[in-house]
Amino acid sequence: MLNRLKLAIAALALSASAALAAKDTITLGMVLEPPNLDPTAGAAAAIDEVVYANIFEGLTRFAPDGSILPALAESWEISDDGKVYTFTLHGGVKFHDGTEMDATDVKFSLDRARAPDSTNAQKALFAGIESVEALDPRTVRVTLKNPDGLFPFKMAWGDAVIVAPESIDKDATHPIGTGPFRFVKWVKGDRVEIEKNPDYWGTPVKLSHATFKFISDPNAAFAAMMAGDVDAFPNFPAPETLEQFKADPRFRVIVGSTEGETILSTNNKAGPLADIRVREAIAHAINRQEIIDGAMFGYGTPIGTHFAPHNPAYVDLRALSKYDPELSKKLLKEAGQEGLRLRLMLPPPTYARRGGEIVASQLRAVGIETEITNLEWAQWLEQVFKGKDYDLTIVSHTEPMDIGIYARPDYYFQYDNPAFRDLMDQLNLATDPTKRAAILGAAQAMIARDYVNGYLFQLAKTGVANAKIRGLWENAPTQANDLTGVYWEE
Amino acid sequence: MRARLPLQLLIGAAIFAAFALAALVSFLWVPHDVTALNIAAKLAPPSREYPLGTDHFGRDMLSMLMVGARTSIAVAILAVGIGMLAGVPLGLWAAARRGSLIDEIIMRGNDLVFAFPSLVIAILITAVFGPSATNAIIAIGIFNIPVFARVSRGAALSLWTRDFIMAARVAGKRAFRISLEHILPNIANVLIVQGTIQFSLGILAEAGLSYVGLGAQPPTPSWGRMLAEAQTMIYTAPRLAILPGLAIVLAVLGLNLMGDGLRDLLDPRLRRARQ
Amino acid sequence: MTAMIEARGLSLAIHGMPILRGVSFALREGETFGLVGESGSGKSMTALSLMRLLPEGAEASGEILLAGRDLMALGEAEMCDLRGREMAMISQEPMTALNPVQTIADQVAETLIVHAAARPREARRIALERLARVGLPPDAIPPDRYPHELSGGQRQRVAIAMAIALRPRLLIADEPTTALDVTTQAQILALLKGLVREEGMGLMLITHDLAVVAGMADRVAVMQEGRIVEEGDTESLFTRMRHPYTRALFEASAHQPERRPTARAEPLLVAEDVVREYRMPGLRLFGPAPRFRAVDHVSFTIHKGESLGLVGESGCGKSTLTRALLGLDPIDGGRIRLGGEEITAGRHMPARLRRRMQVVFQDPYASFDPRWKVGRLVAEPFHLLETPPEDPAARVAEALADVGLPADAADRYIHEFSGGQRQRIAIARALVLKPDLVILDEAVSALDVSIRAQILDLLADLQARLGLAWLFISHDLNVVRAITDRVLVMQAGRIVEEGETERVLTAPEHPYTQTLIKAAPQIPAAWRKALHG
Amino acid sequence: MIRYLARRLLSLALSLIAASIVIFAVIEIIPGDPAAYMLGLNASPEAVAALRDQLGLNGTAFSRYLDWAGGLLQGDFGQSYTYRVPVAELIGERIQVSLPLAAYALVLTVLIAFPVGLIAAARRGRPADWGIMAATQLGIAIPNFWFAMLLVLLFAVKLHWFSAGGFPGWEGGLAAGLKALTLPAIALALPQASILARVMRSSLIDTLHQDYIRTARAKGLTRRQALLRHALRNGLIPVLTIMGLQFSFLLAGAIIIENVFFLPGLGRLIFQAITQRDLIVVEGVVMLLVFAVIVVNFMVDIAYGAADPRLRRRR
Repeated sequence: MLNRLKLAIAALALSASAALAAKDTITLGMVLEPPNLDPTAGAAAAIDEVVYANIFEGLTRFAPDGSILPALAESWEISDDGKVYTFTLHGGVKFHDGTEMDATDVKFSLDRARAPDSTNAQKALFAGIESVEALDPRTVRVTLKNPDGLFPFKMAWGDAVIVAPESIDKDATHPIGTGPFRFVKWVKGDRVEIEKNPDYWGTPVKLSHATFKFISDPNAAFAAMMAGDVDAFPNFPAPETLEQFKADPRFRVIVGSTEGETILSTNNKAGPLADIRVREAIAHAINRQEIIDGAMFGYGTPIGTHFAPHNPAYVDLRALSKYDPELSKKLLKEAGQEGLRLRLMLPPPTYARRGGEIVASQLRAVGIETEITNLEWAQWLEQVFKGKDYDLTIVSHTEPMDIGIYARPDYYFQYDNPAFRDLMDQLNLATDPTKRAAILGAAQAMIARDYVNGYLFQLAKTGVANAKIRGLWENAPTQANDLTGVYWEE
Repeated sequence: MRARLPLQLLIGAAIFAAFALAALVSFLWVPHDVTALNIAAKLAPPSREYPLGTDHFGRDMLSMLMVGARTSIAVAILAVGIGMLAGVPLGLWAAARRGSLIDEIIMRGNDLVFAFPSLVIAILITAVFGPSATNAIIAIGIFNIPVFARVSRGAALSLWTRDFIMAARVAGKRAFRISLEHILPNIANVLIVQGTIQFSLGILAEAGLSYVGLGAQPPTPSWGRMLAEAQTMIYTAPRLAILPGLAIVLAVLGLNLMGDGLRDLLDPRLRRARQ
Repeated sequence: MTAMIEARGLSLAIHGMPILRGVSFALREGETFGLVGESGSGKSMTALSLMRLLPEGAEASGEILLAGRDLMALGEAEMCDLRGREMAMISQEPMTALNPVQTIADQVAETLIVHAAARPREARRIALERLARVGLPPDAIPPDRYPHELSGGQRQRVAIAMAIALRPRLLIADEPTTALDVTTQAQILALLKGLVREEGMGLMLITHDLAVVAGMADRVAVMQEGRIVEEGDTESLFTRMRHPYTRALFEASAHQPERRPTARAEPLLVAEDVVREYRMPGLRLFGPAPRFRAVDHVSFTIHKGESLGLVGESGCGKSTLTRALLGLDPIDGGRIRLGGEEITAGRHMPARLRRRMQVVFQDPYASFDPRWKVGRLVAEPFHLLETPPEDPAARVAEALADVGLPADAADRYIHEFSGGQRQRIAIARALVLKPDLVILDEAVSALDVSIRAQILDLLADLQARLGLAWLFISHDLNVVRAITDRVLVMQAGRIVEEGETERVLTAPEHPYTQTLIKAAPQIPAAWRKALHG
Repeated sequence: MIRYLARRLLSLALSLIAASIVIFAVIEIIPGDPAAYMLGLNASPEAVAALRDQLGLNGTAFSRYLDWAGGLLQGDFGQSYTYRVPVAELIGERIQVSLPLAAYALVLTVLIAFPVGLIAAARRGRPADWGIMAATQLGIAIPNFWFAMLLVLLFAVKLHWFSAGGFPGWEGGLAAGLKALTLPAIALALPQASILARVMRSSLIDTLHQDYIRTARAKGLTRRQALLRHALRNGLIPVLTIMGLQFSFLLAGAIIIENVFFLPGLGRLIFQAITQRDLIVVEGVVMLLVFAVIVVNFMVDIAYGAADPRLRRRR
């Protein structure tokens, strides 16, 4: 019996000592597992949430507040006509497999992304590039077709990270980047592990090892957080439990904003919905605050147009579509559309499934019957996004500064307004901030007055983390879990 | 042993009757309209107005459970219907032509369907053809067919060797008429017992499918979906998760007790002992 | 001699239903005590009461003294110690009495092991010796065989070996040979007789067959409805038979209905070289699987109005032949013609041909659909008529009357009738279309002696009145003697002897028929004469 | 015996082929295009077309079936559309969770069901039997995902005895792996143990009514001895079939439990594959599950032969 006792004490001592040394490993919870780990060949947000700023780096990068910072490019000059960007790169930067990172890699990455057969999800970012020249190992000159003030912003996207020709084919399953963390292993369906990159060119990170754990079931996420299996859950899927975590000293709830404009997308070419009075009637039937309280338990800011409220150029147009059921009934009678029956397609996220039920009951109150169909992402993309075979749907557009989609008539809500396309062209040419803000304001007002969609709310970033963790992003200017600044406070 | 028999049947029948009644009543009258959301009154504790409180959308739990009973019972009973209508004739046909090619094909087909993981295929069907109550009925129904085919074939086979079947053949009747007039009535009690079991399994399967979001779609309430939605609020409002779970358990328990009671009531061994 | 086992005022009720009403008897060392009675008289329950292995809900009272010890007062543990060591039992159904998944040697050795009378190796040696003693020597029947590989007779021998493993003082044999063939029955009874003599055991033999008791028992008791109505040593009981029930029992078992010969020369059913084979589940992967010939070139003729008997032991092919005659199974050779028209298997047998031939089965409880009313059951053959009869109910009532049943029987369900009444309904069903030929497949074997006599009288009367012919299949020579004009003796698929019944049964020519007749137990002629004299 | 084995193997092969045809046909008619899903919301049509070609999604159905079926024979289940790794590798990873989980649950099922079934049969009609029957009724009625939820809340969230889910992998040692599978195994085992206990009880009760039990009692065996030495072995035969069915169900039926405990098992793999329209993975996993069921049935047949001598030589 004695030796068993000794063993027990030893074990206890061992585990205790580990806790004393400052904790430098972290387990992060994520809802969706990335299909692969190559951000330049897939659009799934989950890929960037693992690799952005951790494993891969671009010429520039997003700061936590959304502004653009230099990354692999130390600095850059813009020619007078705004068409030519000359980037000077940091010296002594190596890829995780030891190969040097220099101008040729930048040229390779940009040419590969803009090639005709490229499978890069955001090819539009590179459409403006005329040519890419590697003048010397540390300088790259990029010539644009016409001036584009947003180019550094575009190069900060996850899809524009710099990759090496030697390692590109294996990046999908064994990513090789220049970032402060190196890829360790990926147990499919369970977790991805990364560790500190000892010979990182920039400021060293405080964490030695990080694990991204994939938990899709909200209840499992809640249980994992409470049981301490997961240290932080940046995008926590169950807003209804946040009160619980706020009340518990072990945890901290981090609430911020995202680039996700959550809208009731309306098929502008689907029969009665082509009539603006019907779209306006729908807009007035919506009570935004009730949706935010019911679906997201209060997390989310109402919006009147397709623009992020925390963006300086935001114009508050909620009055145009204020909640007025009587007005919407009058408009429906005018348009001769009493007893309208519409199909409401809902993708998987909770904002859609729960929001959808609330919207359905609000529309029912003004006499519009809706038939709800829950779809998986694959089906939603096929039937709604590509097939445009829908009346209403609810989706959150989480790409930053994406008001430009209203200029594409083939886009799934089929809004075709030449005037709006002119505004977008002017915007591309403008580099002066005040001028850009004015154009953006006019654009926001146009789509609000045309009642193209029902603008609901800006998706909030609701994260939960262990109270002792510091450095996690509050807002989500882009889809990412930047661990570079994260550490345990002891 | 015999004294206990009616008790099991009575309790089971009573429990299940309560649910069936609730489902029927819900067609005519429901305390609160389940389609109208009332976010202001969400998560209200049980009160006179809301006997079982409200859910996270402010809907009355009692009404949700009543209408939910309608979905569960409808899906389960129609699935049993599919199983019986397709399975029993196959079983009888295989038994009538035992040992022949038909028997072999039907039995091999049965084994094949049994070999498929029923839950996985049900999820595939409902996910593929769009989640809805009808698709759930078809998905669950398909896997009832081999069960009834096998049960009816087994029961029929043991009857075919009996003398009164030979007497019927001597009276010039052929396999089809014999199956209809003699075999079917005599295996009816086995089918009833199996029916109640498949009925209860159907309720569990529907709950499972709705739990993963593939059963009846909103605004039709279903116990499985209520359970899934209430899960994350189990700490703040355990009532939301306990009630639907309890409803499922009681409905299935009632049916199984009824099944057991029926089996004892109709079991020939016991019946002869009672004569 | 002190009584080895004695019952005093033994009464028994199961779920309140009285079964035994004050049974008393005594059995001395080395004596064979016969307990005879019809089914339901309580004889098996008496045996189970002695062993105290009664079913649930049974309340027994009275005393059972085994060498002075009252078993009723003993606890379960003490009874377990007695069972198998002091007293043992063998039952009626050899096919299900043995554990199918244990070898016969293990099952016999278990009696010794359970009573810690020997260690396993020693127990096996004794078991082999006991098996040899009951006629299953290890070299002939390997001891590690399983029960399903043995015949009914051999299994009963294993059961006996198990019972006498510890040389008990009393062996209770409850209808030990009822399920066996006549020849096997004779061997088993001889074995039991030998054991009693050599091992000095007391034997309590329970049976419904007076002839078996006459040949075996030193003393006999006759039971009726839970009471012993008469008791005495065998010869005096048989020759005097004071109690009316004993006398009625004796009369019924020897009953000969008077019959007027109605056979006519005109042939009705002619079978020529009929052959029927079964495919055996062979072991060889390729090549034709070996075939078992159940009916081997059988030829015979049934004339109009004739009563033809077919006798043979189980497994001789009787029922296969019956199915072939009824056209239910195809035949592999030869031809069967009914009234000149050829019978072909199952499907394509024309209704007008099938109308001329019907059948009555052995088990009254299995030959009726429990969910049908009697009226509909009897009317089932109407399916063979092109046009349904104008007044079916009347035809059914007439058929029921023919067999002595009231017309209202038609509205009742079959489970409301006794075994005898059910056989009458079966006959009514067979006669409703007035067929020319009725095949009676062991039609009376399942009935008690008294009821059997009534049915035989009914059959004789019907044949006389309706002039129909029948083929009477049975394994019981007395029944065949009572009811048939001519008889065929069948062995292993072949007709070994044919001829006028009285001639065949008194002066058999074929050796197999001779052994058959010798094996059938008979009440000694002297006793029968003494009774009538 | 050889002829029987040959016939059984032939029917096994036929069933597999038939199963593969059925699976391929069912999945062929699925709407939803994996390529579109992979490229996401704002993907351009040419990119989607390029990817479709890359993944070999074009070509006639029949030719694709032949490639797939041909591949199966050499253990090549094809390439996963979403993960872009061989499906066999994915399955290899996931089976390390599903197989031990199914085995663990079956062991628990048997450990609970056998004694309980035995006691219920031995004391049939008496309070113990009554109590057990009521308990098993409840066991069958409780949906296992609800029970799993309650287990997590009690043992993981409140008592911290077990983790709320996830699977550390077997490198961390057998104990760690088993610990992670304990709660899911219990959740799976509860309904199965209740079913098996009831089957065990009714099979034993039927056997106790047989004549050879009375013969054993007449030989002097006590009630318990008769039950253990004779009834048990005969009663086990029908129980074997049910256990065979249960094992194959546990392998595939854990789909919801794996979600609740976020275990990287076959269930979750196929669930994700269905939602992501990763058709090749769906086909591979279903084929594997069907193969497992058929093999398990085959083994149960062989076990029959061992348990019941009557079936042995006659075939």
